[in-house]
Amino acid sequence: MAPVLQTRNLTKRFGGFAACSDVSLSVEQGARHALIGPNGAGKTTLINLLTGFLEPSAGEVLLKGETVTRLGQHQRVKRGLVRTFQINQLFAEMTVLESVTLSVCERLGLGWSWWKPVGSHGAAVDEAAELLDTLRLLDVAHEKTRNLAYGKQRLIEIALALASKPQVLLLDEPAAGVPTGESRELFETIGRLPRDVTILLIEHDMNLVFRFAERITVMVGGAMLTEDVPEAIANDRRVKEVYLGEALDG
Amino acid sequence: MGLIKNLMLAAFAALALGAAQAAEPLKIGLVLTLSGPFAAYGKQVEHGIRLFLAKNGDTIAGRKVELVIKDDAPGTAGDVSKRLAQELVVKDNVDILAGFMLTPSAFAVAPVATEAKKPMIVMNAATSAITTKSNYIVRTSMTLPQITAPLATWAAKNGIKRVYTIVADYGPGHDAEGQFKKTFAAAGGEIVGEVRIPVARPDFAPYLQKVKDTKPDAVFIFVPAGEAGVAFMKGFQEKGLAQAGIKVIATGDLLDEDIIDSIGDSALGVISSFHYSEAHKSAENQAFTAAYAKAYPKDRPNFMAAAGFDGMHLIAEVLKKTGGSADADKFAEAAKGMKWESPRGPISIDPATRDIIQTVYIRKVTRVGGKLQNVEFDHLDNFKDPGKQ
Amino acid sequence: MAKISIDLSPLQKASAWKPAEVVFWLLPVIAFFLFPKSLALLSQIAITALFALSLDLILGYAGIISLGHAAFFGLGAYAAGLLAKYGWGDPLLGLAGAAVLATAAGFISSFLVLRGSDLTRLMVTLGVSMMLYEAANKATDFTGGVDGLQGVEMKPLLGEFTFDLYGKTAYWYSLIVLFLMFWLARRLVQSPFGHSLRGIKQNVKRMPAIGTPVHGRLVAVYTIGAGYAGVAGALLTQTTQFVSLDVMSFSRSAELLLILVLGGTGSLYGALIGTAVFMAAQHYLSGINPQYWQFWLGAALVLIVLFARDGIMGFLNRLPALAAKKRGD
Amino acid sequence: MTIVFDGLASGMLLFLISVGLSVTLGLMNFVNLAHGAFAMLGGYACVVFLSRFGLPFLLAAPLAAVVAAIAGVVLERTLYRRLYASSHLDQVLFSIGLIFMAISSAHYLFGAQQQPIFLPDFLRGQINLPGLDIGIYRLFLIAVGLSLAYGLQWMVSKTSFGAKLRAAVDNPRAARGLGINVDRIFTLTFALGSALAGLGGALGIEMLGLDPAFPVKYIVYFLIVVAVGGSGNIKGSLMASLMLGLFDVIGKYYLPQVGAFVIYAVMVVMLILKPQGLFGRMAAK
Repeated sequence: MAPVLQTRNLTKRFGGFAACSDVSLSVEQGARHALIGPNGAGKTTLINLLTGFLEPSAGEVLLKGETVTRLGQHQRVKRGLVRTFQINQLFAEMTVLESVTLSVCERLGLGWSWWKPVGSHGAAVDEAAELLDTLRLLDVAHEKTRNLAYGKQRLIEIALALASKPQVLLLDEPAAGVPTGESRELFETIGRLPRDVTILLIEHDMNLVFRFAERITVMVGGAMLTEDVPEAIANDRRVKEVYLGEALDG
Repeated sequence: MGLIKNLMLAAFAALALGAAQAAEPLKIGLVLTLSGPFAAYGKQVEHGIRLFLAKNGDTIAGRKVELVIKDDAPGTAGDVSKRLAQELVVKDNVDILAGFMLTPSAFAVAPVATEAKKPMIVMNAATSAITTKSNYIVRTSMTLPQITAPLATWAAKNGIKRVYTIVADYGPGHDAEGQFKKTFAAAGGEIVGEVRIPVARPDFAPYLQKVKDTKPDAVFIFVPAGEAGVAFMKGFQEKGLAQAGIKVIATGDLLDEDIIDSIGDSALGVISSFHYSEAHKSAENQAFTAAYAKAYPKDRPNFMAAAGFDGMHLIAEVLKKTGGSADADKFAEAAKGMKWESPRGPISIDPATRDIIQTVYIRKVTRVGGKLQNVEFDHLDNFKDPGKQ
Repeated sequence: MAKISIDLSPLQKASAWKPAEVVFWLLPVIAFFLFPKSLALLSQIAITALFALSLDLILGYAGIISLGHAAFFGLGAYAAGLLAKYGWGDPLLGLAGAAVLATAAGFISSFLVLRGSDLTRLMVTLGVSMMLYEAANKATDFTGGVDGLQGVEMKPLLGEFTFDLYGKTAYWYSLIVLFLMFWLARRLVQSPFGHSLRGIKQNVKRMPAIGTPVHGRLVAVYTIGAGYAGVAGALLTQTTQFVSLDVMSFSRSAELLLILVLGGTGSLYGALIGTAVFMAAQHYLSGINPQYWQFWLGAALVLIVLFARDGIMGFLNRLPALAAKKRGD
Repeated sequence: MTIVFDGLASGMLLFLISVGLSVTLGLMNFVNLAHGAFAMLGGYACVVFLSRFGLPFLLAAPLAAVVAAIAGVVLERTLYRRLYASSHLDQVLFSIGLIFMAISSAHYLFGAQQQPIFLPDFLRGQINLPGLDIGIYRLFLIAVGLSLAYGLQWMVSKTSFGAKLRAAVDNPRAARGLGINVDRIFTLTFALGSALAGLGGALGIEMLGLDPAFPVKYIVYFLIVVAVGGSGNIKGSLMASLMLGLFDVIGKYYLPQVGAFVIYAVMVVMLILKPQGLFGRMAAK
């Protein structure tokens, strides 16, 4: 099967420092793909390049075989490439339902509609409510986002992305800062997503990664080190060295 | 909503008051600029008005004078002035509108006077065309052409052949520039350069450098009374134009008593034309300046105070003539041709234009008893505004 | 589709007219009968309220800081004034003309303004408005410069109502235009478009990630805000039949900012209430002591920023909670 | 030639008045629109020292700076510091409030009129060279401006205070961790900014005048300097001021009809081409 998301020699330099150099990554349709590596390996930079948050210094990003390198972030979202953020990026003063409806409206192309109130766009609101239901957020639908516990907020972070009906979902450390019990639940939720959503995941918790991912790419110092199935990665000597090195440093 | 309650109370109180007072007071609505950059204008005019009332009592033709004062700061916003005038007419029921420091204010209010049929006494704004904007306008200040023309004539007669003009870029400035060019050219002089400068924040150095490089006999300057005059004189001195043999000739706005102390000694010897000087020698003026010094020891009387004083004088005299009626048509009719002796000298109201006719003096800055004064040494009597001919 | 058991009414009700709003809009009608002699002031309150509303759209909802909003107000004012001066004195035509011009100017300048940080925006809006001010100042033949544009003669409204000295026509005209524009704005901010603006203000980083063309939305709202300001400017010209250069001044922009903050940004009623309170206070205080009312205005502003950043609307919104607390004690 | 000299001098005056804003805005990231109010305070203080106490000008001007600095410290301690963490909009509004209060107070205390100032004789007059007239006061301004620019640059980049200041600005928390008294650094910096404003105000009376409207009249110019020069950059402010002074004066000499339009246009174009300012600090973080 053709890769749904692909990069060719993607490079990003900040001054003389290459945060991401010559990365050629391929993510298959329907994959559960994880991106791991020690701190500063360039994982988040890569996500930022994929989504258009940063412009690459060189190289290309292809979505479903078409280049999207020159497209803006929102245009890539429209084509099904959606992300979450490592640090929550939410709408603090909106209720949960309002936030998610906002995202749904945007996907339905209602973002420019200015006549009917949001509440009258029944389809959008219903869809948002449904999504909240699947994420078990329905009971806090009318709470303001900023009043919620961190674990719930982390779910909203994902809900906002799911509302865009992603074909490729980039999750940047979804469980960061979430207590262990809740993070397992969170991953179960992610795991229940249908197979037509391709997932590329950055995660530090190796237990979660090895339970979830079917394929793993390891990055070090801005470049790809290796890519394989989890079992192979677990036994890869170079990967062990990298992580051992980090452990010693820390 | 405490505010609304207060407003309502005030409204009721006003109504009750209106009903109780049988002997109708004479309400004069004053639109003055009392804050912002032109705050000094409103202050001076108000001083003049109050001095007149203090001197002559606050009852005119049997009616007690009530002043209703509105601040139309910044003074250049016609919409504000107009609204205040409208309120004075509609809400405060004033009989007469007076004040108007700057041209936009007078222009904006003129239609109100016409529509409401209220006499409108212009006590400062000096663009020539103002009195043509309503038949009920009478002016007791001056017009720029009126002040400028005698100076141009004097200059041409006194060996000044080539002049560079600098005026502030607004109505009065255009009036002054136009009149000076016209009169000076007719008298055989030559204008070697002209520039219009912004009304706000002028920095004169570059303009004065240009003047210096052009080497005229004199530079003619008009700027609105206040900071611009100070800045000009500083620049003039610093650039050494006097040493280069260039004289300053100006309308008296440059050297008005309110600011002449800020200019300091560099003003000495400057020639100007104007209608009022604190140093004018007459019994009326002596009384006026003495009363002023007593009432407002921190300030010095200037032409605006005189215009306010004369404006009240006009109102008083007209009402004596009309038997206390402030009806706009009667007022304007009675004001036409009225003559009296003002602190500035003899003045009258032109029956044709309702504008002021007055003596224009040529003066020179001299130190008199420790104070810088504009000492008059030549004059042109009963001079009409040439801007309307 | 599985039926979801959730009460959606809070979201749907948000857009319904509340009793308090109806009462609010009855106030100006009552004011007409209560203060028949203050209609000139009341009309200018209505006009300034519309102007404040326009800034609220761009600052309160979309978070674009502007120190030069008077530029559009001024453009509208001059457009209406010049149209009337040269024979097209019909008020509604003037209003339309001003709206078109200001909207176009807003659209063009939005591309300059929407670059850079808050500080850059502050400076660019200021710079653009100062340029327009200077241009109007210099084009004396066209605008009358500092002396103001005279000879603005308005035809009767709808061929029927002349602009009278008492300001009755002016008041109803300003009030109705304000209400219609408010109603439009109200729809706008409650629509998905309006929500996306709130989203941009609350988290500009997230918006592109949910598929929002942020720049386009900002251009749109800036353009609309400019159009609103233009209409307000035109109303001022038509009801006073005069345009002074001051309509474009920096102080007008700054004062507007104060009004909006006083009322509370990001709620349409904040703009209206802020204007009413500000102008009434200005009128009242400057009546008592014309020279120094500015001092209290400044003091009020400092206190608001330090202690009541959400303005009068914020205070009103907190009232129920405060009352409940009191009852609880 | 003279016109170039005049342009440089008026640019230098602009620098003297604006550099304090560059310090507070650039180094402390506080949009203090009330900067002009501190300059005005310095101006009035100078006038009072000169006319009421009869002090010589060269003593009165630095004393005026001290007065402004003291006012700065008091206000910083009581009010400004509460707003360091606030949005730029809040800071703008707050400082506009202060401006209004300052204007009314000045009006109340000194009246609406221009304040007279008389320079000592040795600062007046001109030196006439062939083709070049040098105003002595302008020369004095240029000298003061240059030495201030040099002194400030040295202080920020070479002294330990400067190092601590930069640390405190870039990362207050880390600076605290290093034992730097961040609060005190900020107070001192604000005092410095106010003192510079006060000095600029005192030296500027001669050319700009002094009345209660001062803080509003020149606000746009201060902002232009900082915006074009890049905030927090002393050399940038200097270059920007000189450039603006030159543009302004030469524009007025040759094209008086165009007026102030040139300056605003220059600013807008600059901001669009280089939002960080001509000599903007590279994003430090």
